[in-house]
Amino acid sequence: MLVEQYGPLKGQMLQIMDETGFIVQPDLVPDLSDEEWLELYKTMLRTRTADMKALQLQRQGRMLTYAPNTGQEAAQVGSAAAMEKNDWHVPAFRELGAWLHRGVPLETVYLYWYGNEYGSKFPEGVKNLPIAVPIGSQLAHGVGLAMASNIKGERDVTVAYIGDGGTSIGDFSEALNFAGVFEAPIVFIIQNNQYAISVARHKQTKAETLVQKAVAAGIPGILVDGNDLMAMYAATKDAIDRARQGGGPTLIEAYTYRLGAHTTSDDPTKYREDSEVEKWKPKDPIKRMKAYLISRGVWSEEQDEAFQEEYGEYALEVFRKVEAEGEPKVEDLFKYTYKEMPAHIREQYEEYLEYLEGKVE
Amino acid sequence: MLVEQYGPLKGQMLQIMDETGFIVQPDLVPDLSDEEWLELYKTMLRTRTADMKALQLQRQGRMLTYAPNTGQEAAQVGSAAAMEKNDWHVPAFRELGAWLHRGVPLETVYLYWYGNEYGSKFPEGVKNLPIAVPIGSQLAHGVGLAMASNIKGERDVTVAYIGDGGTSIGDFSEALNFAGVFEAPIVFIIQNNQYAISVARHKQTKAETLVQKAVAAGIPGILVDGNDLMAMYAATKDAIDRARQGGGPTLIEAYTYRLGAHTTSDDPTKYREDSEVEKWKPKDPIKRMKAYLISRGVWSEEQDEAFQEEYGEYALEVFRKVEAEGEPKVEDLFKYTYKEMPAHIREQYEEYLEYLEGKVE
Amino acid sequence: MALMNLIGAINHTLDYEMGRDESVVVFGEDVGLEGGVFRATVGLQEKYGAKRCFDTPIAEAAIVGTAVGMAINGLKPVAEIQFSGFAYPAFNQIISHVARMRNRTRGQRNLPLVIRMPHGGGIKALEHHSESLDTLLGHIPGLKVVTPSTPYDAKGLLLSAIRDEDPVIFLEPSKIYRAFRQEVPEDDYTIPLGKAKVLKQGTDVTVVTWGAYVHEVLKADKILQEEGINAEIIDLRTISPIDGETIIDSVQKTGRFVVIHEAAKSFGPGAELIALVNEGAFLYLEAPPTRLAGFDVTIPLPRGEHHYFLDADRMAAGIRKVVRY
Amino acid sequence: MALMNLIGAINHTLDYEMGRDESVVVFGEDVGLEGGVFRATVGLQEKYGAKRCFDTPIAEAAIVGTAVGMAINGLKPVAEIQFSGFAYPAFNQIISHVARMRNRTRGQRNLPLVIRMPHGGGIKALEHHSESLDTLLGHIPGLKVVTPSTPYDAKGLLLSAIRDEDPVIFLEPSKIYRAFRQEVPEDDYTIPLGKAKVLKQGTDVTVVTWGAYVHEVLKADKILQEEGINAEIIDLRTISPIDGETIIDSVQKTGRFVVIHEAAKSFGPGAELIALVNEGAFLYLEAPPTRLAGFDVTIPLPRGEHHYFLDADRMAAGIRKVVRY
Ligand SMILES: Cc1ncc(C[n+]2csc(CCOP(=O)(O)OP(=O)(O)O)c2C)c(N)n1
Ligand SMILES: Cc1ncc(C[n+]2csc(CCOP(=O)(O)OP(=O)(O)O)c2C)c(N)n1
Ligand SMILES: [Mg+2]
Ligand SMILES: [Mg+2]
Repeated sequence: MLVEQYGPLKGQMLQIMDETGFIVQPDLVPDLSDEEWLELYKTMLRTRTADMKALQLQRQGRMLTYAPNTGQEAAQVGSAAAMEKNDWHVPAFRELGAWLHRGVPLETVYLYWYGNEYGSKFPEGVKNLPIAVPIGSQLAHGVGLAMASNIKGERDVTVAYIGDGGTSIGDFSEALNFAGVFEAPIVFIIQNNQYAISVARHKQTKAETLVQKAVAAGIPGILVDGNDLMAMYAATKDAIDRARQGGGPTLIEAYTYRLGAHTTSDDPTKYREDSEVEKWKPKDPIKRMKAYLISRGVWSEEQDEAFQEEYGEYALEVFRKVEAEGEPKVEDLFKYTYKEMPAHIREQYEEYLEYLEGKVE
Repeated sequence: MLVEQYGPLKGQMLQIMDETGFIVQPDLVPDLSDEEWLELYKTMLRTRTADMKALQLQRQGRMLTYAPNTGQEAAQVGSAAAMEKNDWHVPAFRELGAWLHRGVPLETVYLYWYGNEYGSKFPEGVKNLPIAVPIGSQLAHGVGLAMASNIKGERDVTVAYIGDGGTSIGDFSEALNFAGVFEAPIVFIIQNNQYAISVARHKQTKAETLVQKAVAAGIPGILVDGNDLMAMYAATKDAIDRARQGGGPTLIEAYTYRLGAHTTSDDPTKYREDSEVEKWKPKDPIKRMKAYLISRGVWSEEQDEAFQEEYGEYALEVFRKVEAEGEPKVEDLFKYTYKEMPAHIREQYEEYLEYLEGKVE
Repeated sequence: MALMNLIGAINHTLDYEMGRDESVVVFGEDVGLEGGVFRATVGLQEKYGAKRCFDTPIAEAAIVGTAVGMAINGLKPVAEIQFSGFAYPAFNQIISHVARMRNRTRGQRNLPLVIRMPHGGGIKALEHHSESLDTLLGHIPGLKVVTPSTPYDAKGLLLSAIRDEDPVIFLEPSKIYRAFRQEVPEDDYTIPLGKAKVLKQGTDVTVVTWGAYVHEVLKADKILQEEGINAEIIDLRTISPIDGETIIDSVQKTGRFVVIHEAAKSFGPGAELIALVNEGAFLYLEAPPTRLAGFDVTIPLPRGEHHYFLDADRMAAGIRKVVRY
Repeated sequence: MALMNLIGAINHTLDYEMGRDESVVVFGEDVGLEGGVFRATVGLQEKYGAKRCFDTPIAEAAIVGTAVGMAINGLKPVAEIQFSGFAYPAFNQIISHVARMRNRTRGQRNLPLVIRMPHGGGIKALEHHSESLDTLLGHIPGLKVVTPSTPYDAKGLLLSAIRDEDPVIFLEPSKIYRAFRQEVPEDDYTIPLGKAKVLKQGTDVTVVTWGAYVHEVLKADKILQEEGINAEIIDLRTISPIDGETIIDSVQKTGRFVVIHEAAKSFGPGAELIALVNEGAFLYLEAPPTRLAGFDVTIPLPRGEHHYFLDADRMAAGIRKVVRY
């Protein structure tokens, strides 16, 4: 068990591949083929590309506020890849890589950031919860999903995400504590990207690591290089396996960095030095995985560029579709508050339709 | 510093005096005279006596719901005794010993449990907050008091209490985390009396100790025999001193036992074995302190009985006064919602007075 | 049929539905081993095991938050909040998620869950134990808010609530948990959510109330009847969505309207009913629609609470004024 | 005098009062180094130091809870909640403590604190960024709830709020943070809390609104004026306690009443105003007092929000109906 060596208080961070793409812990490399790693890498690259496209579209005024993922692709894809299809995925709001891996269509993701509720409705069989905007509030949902799996005697595991800033809110501690008490089959992933909007990690808590917060709930935890796809996969897999075997919850701190802005509404130069960002750039999870795959002879710079270009075009096409179809119908506003539309909402709906008709005339 | 030896993860519990009143760690005995210890013991005895009286009165239907303190007197008096008069005291709701030590009149306490708001107004200069019924909500107030002391450059320290059950609610973690981040001069005391109403300590959290929850906030903590007056005094004093010198917050787990019911509304035989209670009876904090003081020649069984009898009579007298004067005036209902009574409340007040007058006629 | 008081009816109903539907799970603080501080869940853990009826740590947000997750994952959670005054820590979950998950996911994630809580005051309890959340919850689109006033209604409404596909907040008037017994059928029956009940037909004034006050209003009615005043009395039963039709029909008939509730007057539930009456029966009104409600102050501690809560006399006086207007 | 927009006026006012009164402290998420996500606190940390203007961890309950403690210990905290939709985690602190500490302690512990938050919608923001808390907060005895509609008012009301001995919730209509500039005096002036402002005298109908809608209503008024309808327009300014007198006086004059607000209609703030109008001007009413309000649904995401929020046309249509009744 990895937690024995990289547990909350061991002062060790799990890394399998270093910044250059070199395998530093060969015995810990998960048992995936080169093709499988390549597939995961491609999802990371799709994530990065879709991100860039979204930012571009946002600058053109076509997309609304958008929260970019640049730098966090390994934390997202690595953890999601360790899940089975039937496991439950509970995002915070910055998990594009995980969504794409889990089969959430890019169109749905774009629709969300375009400002349409259909962006939170997923294809049949995609066991993902929607984005939870109120920080920390999603973790209890994850614990509830996991408790239900236990109660029903099912073997599904839940993986739930939160940011470094999110570890300060009470919901975080309550969820971990419930998970511990009820031995819920859940893995909590902290994407510690070092910032909560403008607030640096060290101002969120005096705790030296975020993973040590597991101690409060009496559950295991592990600190992981969040920019290392292999380490993220290995740690999450380890935790998921344990959970599936009845071993209860685990907290994972994915130590990573938000290379971009918090969202398109903010300007990080107001609160952090460029030099800090520069220091993190060489740790880019995509860079190192690419180097590894090239060294394995299954990928090349040319393929990489072509892939990005192709996916970028695809993303643009997807967005055009969203633009064309993303305006909600009037009835969408009223239809989903309750299973059956109650009289007072029906009245408001009809009155409004009448008003709209009157306007047209 | 005691935390070095009894810190959150040391697996050690600070005890200075054992169950028989024998000093097991002579070098740690705080520097108080026999007379001073006796005075603190008397406050413990007052607490116990006032408690018994309240229970008796409650059974007679004269007092309303009451939350007894039996068994927790050392945790309360020992911690409060380490405070300076000018320090801030923030209770949960079961801190009678601390209130009496701090100069809250018994009459005020009885008035509270009698069901009158004046039971939360303290004499000038008693820097205590009122009882906070919503579990955990008081800790942030304590942190705010302490932050204000820092901001104003004052040297007051805050001591704030919570129960074992209270450590599960988000407010607990948020408060500890804030205290850590802002290096607030505050000492958090968990009165771990092993139960939250019917829920046993081990069902609140999977954490082995409650003090280990300090790790989540990156603050020091110490596990203390809560039935040992000397240990409670020593640990709290140590923490207060550190806080006063700018060393920030400390979490103390006072390991104790609720010998009585949760409140007069509940029946503990429904959820715990008598045998468990019997096991704890010999650890009674009053018993051991009495043995110690008798061994020091400053107290006797006879004095003890006489003291209890006398204070019991006093308590009864106090309660009679509460009964005689404890009904609120009609204007009390309306006067305190805002500094100035707004028009709509004045109207409601006057209308009600009119109604009352009409009824009398 | 069996004689039951309100808390007994709730216990029986939970038992009944847990027996019928194994996806129903019951949890909250002290609900397992102890069977609840009011004994609403007594015996359920013994009968159905600790997997389906269990104690939780003290953390209302997590209680409601995990209920959301369980509901999404195929269960029908019935969570207890120990007192309505302790629902506030769960307000973020209730407002931001319980009420919105269905709309947010365009109907994909339904939340068939119930949150039960003792509600209202008059029980000489500590601070925060006498709260009325009618407005705070009634204002939130996506919630159904229900409150029974009798053991019979408690069973019928609670069964409807548990079987409803929308989230339901079930407010139990703690004051009348043990006030009286009533024959309650032991078999299956439901009372539809969203329908008020006309308890007594009348011609002079429409009086709407709910929860524990129903019984006080019925007493007030006796006083008024002796004076020849014939009130129509309606138990709202569902606070949200309100059954506007029943109320408006009644006011169109009586021309006068009084709403009586425990919650503070300003921005209280009575305001909504008055607005509805204005919208639906304006031309019928012969006197100003009137609220008899809590003062706009924090509910007093026990020794002052009799000033705050209305008794039959004060209710009668208020209704009389409207009739004599 | 200087030209300021609303957010600028708030920044100026905080600066002004921090300069004048060293017990004023300002804190919240991102308010320190960054100066707030809307830049309300920009420059304050630089000027007054990190002891008096600081960033907090993400924990709204603790933000409000520590404000309570600071207020008791001699400071005047001005806490920022980043968006009103994130106030829910702090509801327990707001309702159980902020609103009650004074009453609980029979006046011993006053809480001279302010909780500021961007409020309302129409800014094409994410979910939970467009909430209206008028009713939820207005219903709580012990709170004062204030909302400015212009830069000038923002300064006058915020200074009153900070200097008030009672806790004040200060709701800032984010939609108009930068909508327009206005001359704002740089010296000291206050606008009393609890007083509504008649923006325009009129004879045909009384229209009450507040916050961002004020400007939309003024536009609607232009449309109506062209049709010969002369509305009296009132900016409520303080949501609680309501200035009933000003409103009732107006309705006694005009005989007609419309309240317009962003919040959902049912149990919304408009209901309270209609109830007040019934209580104080029943015999003057020539048409049913009417609400133009949010639908009883969760506020839609950006692409649907124009259906939810009323524009001047829809407001004019609603007012017209009441005048023509
Ligand atoms: C309860 C709550 N408070 C405040 C916010 C506003 N907010 C949105 S994102 C954010 C920072 C989150 O930081 P972190 O958890 O580190 O996640 P990251 O953005 O870095 O992914 C804040 C404060 C919110 N969404 N919810
Ligand atoms: C937020 C909240 N939830 C529930 C309650 C009801 N309640 C009162 S005391 C109590 C148990 C508290 O246990 P603990 O913290 O161990 O303190 P103790 O009673 O043992 O002193 C509970 C659940 C409450 N007061 N506040
Ligand atoms: Mg972050
Ligand atoms: Mg306890």
